[in-house]
Amino acid sequence: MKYHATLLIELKDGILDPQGRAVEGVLKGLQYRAENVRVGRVLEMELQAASESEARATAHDIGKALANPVMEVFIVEAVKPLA
Amino acid sequence: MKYHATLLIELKDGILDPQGRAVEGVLKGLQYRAENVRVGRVLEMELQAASESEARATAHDIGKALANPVMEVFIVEAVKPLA
Amino acid sequence: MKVAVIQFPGSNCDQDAVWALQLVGLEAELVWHTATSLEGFQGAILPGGFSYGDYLRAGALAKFSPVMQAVRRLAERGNPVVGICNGFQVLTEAGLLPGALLANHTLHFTCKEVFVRVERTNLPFTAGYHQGQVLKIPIAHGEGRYYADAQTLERLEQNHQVVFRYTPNPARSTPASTPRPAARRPGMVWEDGVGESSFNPNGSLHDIAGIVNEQGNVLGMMPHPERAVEGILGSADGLPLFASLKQALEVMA
Amino acid sequence: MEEALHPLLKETGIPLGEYQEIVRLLGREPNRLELYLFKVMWSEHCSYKNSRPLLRLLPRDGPAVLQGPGENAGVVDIGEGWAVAFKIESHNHPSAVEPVQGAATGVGGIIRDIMAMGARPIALLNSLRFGKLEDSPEGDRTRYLVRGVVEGIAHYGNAIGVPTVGGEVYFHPDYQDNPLVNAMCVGLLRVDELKKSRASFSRPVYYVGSKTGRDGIGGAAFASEELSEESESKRPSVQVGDPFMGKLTLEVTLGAIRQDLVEGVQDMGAAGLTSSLSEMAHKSGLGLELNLDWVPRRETGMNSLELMLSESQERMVLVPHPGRETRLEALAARWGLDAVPVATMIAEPVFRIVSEGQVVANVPTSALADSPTYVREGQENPATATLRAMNLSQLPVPQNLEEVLLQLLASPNLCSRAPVFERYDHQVGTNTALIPGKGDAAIVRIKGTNRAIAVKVDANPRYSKLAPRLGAQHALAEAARNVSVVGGRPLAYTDGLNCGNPETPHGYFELSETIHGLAEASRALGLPVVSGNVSLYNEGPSYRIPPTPMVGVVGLLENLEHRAELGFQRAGEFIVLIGNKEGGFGASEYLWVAHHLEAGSPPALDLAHEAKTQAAIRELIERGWVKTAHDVAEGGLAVALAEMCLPYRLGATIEIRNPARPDALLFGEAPSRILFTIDQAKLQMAVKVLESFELPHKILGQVGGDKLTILMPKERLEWSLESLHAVWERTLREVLP
Ligand SMILES: Nc1ncnc2c1ncn2[C@@H]1O[C@H](COP(=O)(O)OP(=O)(O)O)[C@@H](O)[C@H]1O
Ligand SMILES: [Mg+2]
Repeated sequence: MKYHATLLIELKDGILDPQGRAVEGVLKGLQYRAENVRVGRVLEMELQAASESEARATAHDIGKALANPVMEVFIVEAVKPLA
Repeated sequence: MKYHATLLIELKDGILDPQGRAVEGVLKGLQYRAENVRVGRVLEMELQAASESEARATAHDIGKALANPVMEVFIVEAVKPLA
Repeated sequence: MKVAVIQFPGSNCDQDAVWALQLVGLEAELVWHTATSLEGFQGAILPGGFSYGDYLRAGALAKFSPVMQAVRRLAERGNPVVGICNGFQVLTEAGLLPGALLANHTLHFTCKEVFVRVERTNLPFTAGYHQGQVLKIPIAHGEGRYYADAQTLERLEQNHQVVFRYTPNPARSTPASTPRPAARRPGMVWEDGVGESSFNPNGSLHDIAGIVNEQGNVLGMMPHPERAVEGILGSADGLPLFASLKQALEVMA
Repeated sequence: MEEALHPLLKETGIPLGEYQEIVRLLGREPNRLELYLFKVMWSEHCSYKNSRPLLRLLPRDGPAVLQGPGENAGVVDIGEGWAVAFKIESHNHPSAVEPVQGAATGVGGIIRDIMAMGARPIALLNSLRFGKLEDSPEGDRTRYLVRGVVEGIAHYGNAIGVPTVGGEVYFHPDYQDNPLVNAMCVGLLRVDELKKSRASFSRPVYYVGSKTGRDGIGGAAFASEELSEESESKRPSVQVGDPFMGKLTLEVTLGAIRQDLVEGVQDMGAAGLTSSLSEMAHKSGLGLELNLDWVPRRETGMNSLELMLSESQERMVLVPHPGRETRLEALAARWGLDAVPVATMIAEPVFRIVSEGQVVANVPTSALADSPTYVREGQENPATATLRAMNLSQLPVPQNLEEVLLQLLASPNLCSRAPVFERYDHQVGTNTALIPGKGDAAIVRIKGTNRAIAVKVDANPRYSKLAPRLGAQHALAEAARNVSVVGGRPLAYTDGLNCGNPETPHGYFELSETIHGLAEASRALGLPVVSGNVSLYNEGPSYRIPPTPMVGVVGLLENLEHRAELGFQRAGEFIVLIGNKEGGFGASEYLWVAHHLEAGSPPALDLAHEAKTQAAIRELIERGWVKTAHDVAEGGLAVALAEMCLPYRLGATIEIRNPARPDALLFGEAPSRILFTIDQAKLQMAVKVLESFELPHKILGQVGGDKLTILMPKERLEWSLESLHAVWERTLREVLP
């Protein structure tokens, strides 16, 4: 089976996120009331796995491999079977 | 009310994603069966709004303002009231 | 005595490192990232560049290269290992050095001369300098903001693991520039003179430009000493680093 | 019949006359794919159909020239077995649509041209033109473009590891709707490793690098069209640059050449497979059969047309020597790249495309290569002539001349470029002996020798706007002068000709005048052109860019020790001016900044005198007497002096005793003027050299202190270096913080 997985990798709370600040500045300039903007990365991928739970475990391992624990956290946002 | 919004900004289909390709190559080297890896940006933010639907509309407008229409698409991934 | 210059796909300062090593009379050889052994090498340099395009995060993908196991073993044996710029990023990603290098607070790549102070000279890399010496060395990076949590930073300072710190241009201490506060707050940056940005070019905590591991044999630094080895390049202040390395290797041999 | 044709002609935009010519060449009607092959190959970008007859006017031979125009880049001998390959390339329209990727792929493209010659790229330059910077919606758009373009250039050049050592950037309202982004690359090669786009009979043709996707479909045709509403809808085809893949492709290509695995090399640039393969076959005097089934693809369901028109980046064509195919494949595999034979060289001189066992196109290679050419009637825009004729002698002299210098230094065209070049890695390779901001040209040394090259690209839009022919002469003269003042002997040049629509009389006039002017300057200065680029149709219903000939000159320093930079270095040295003290106001930056006028004629240029001036400064540098030299360009003498004070924050005191208008002395522009400094002990000898060249010259003052002081008959002007630096640094720093 093939699964579609979405992984988010974000900076830990408390770590200065200059990109988030820059985006926030832009949004404020456009009169949006947006606060605490944080910018991270999203990875979308297709995984070959026997079951949804296996796909989820693989996505978790990949997140662990790709995120840097010093300053980042990752979340397996979604794992869905592909039609 | 305050809402937490998550926005995904990703490359349009068919637009070359060099990051995704490099990540995919490394994942394959690590024996993960991952394909079609695409790397995008995720924005997390807090929005001031009267209702969830207003917050969602604002998130939508922000996605429109921040995504580069030449190359990117955006998705309002989630909008949730903040405790 | 041979030094390995590790070549990742996307490394682009590999030849420059070889050139600098050869200038001080060291034998240098490029080693492809798929190598599994560094047998026959007494030291290693992880050069600057954009390994794997710096995609995802600088150094994030290179840490998976097979050669990194061999680099780790070399380091564990006490042999000197230097990571310059992208090499520093790879060393932190691989856990051979503490902390991490984040996007510059300016959010863009910067290439220019900076000044760093030598904080420690009893190392195989810095024996040729004197304590407090200010070096003029170029930087060229987009992700050089050194970050570590508070305990790690404190440990680094206590163990004297900070080797190089960004410092103001000594020639520009005109009367007009304000004296700097003595107490430094982590992450703080100061304005340096008229119309110039701060002397800390990337927002590094504690103005950190380079650190060593506890054992003192693995050095990581963002500035490029190999770009400051000849007068025609604007500075030769990086040359003693390579000369020190040579001396240390001779003693080890 | 005519009816059935109509939709295809409309779809491709091919004029009926050209269609009839295609039918004549083929002896039959083309199919849709074939018609598209003609469309891209006969576009201005690939065929130079409007410019080719004019370009023949440019001198192209010289003692150092190893390869003139016609190959992927020109090649010039620099001695000791070394040569340099260089070329400039435009990416204007893609950069207007998507500045980051447009600029990035422009850099990637010119790098591949250089490596196709067998050269390792050692230096990049760029020449940029943008519109207004003032606070306004237009200014916002300009800032967006500047940031994007600079980011794109940095992104690609920094990552692939080629230093960006120089360039220029100008702001002028006429570029508001049509920014210009030209990139130049210089590569180094051994003379005996020079490669060409050639292949011999029956050789397999390898495709190396990135897979093919639907990137930039129709790009080459797109680049030759005026920007319109319609180009908005073409946006999805934007090409994305991948410098990482570029670096791998570079190492495989150069590795294959060093190991002598290949007989021919060609990059895949504009019009991708179509132009690279058909041109290689044509130049080889052979034909080629391409099997599309073998082309590596990134996306599913791509049809033949899409494959043939794709402009996916980071692709090369390599032709292995017999028996070395597997070594080539192994080399590519080591770097993780695709390397597959996609075509075979055949005897019949046709470009034949096969897909799924069917011949889908079969066209004589000569038909694709030999597009029709057009010679048109040009006519000057009368408004330009009126502006040029304006009498400027009655301009009021400004009250506060000190303030005028500050305004000039803050002008977007004269202020510090550091905010731009600091974002480029200008030192990777450890050969940059004169980095941006330190000299009028960059110097890149050749390791293992005492030699170095000096390189600079230049063009003045005001001069060219008001007098295209004279402006082009100035562009070549100034680029060469910049190379000479650092100690380089100009060898040859590359030119990026950016002009309006050649199908309009004004556009054609400007193109034609520009090329005539370049040709005249080439002959007078003894400089051949070895490569170049033409970007036409930089014009829309309501605008036309000024003709912009971006001239990139490469010069040689035989002894790197003898070079000069522009900053004052030693207090006490004497400051000498070669040339006249007084300059003119026509087309000057001063006229624009202080009087808000763009009019008059650019200063007259005596090319023989210019050549002598350059020879003289080179001689002074080569003798080791002069270490500081700077040409006096936009903004005149005062701006040039201020620029010399800033690099090392060392001031000067100058005396100008002359009855002319003070603003003409301070800010007037004139060519063939150079400032240099010299030690007292060498001063008399230097003066003798200048006398032997019969050049006007004057000792103006001395270096020293932390102020710039200019003493004039009626005024004493003084500026602190801090105040000069502050205004000079600010303008672009606000755009690129
Ligand atoms: N777009 C650019 N990219 C890189 N370097 C640039 C760019 N624009 C200007 N420079 C560098 O900045 C310095 C000053 O540029 P400029 O004012 O155009 O020089 P000049 O007055 O001699 O034409 C030079 O070293 C030049 O190479
Ligand atoms: Mg100039």
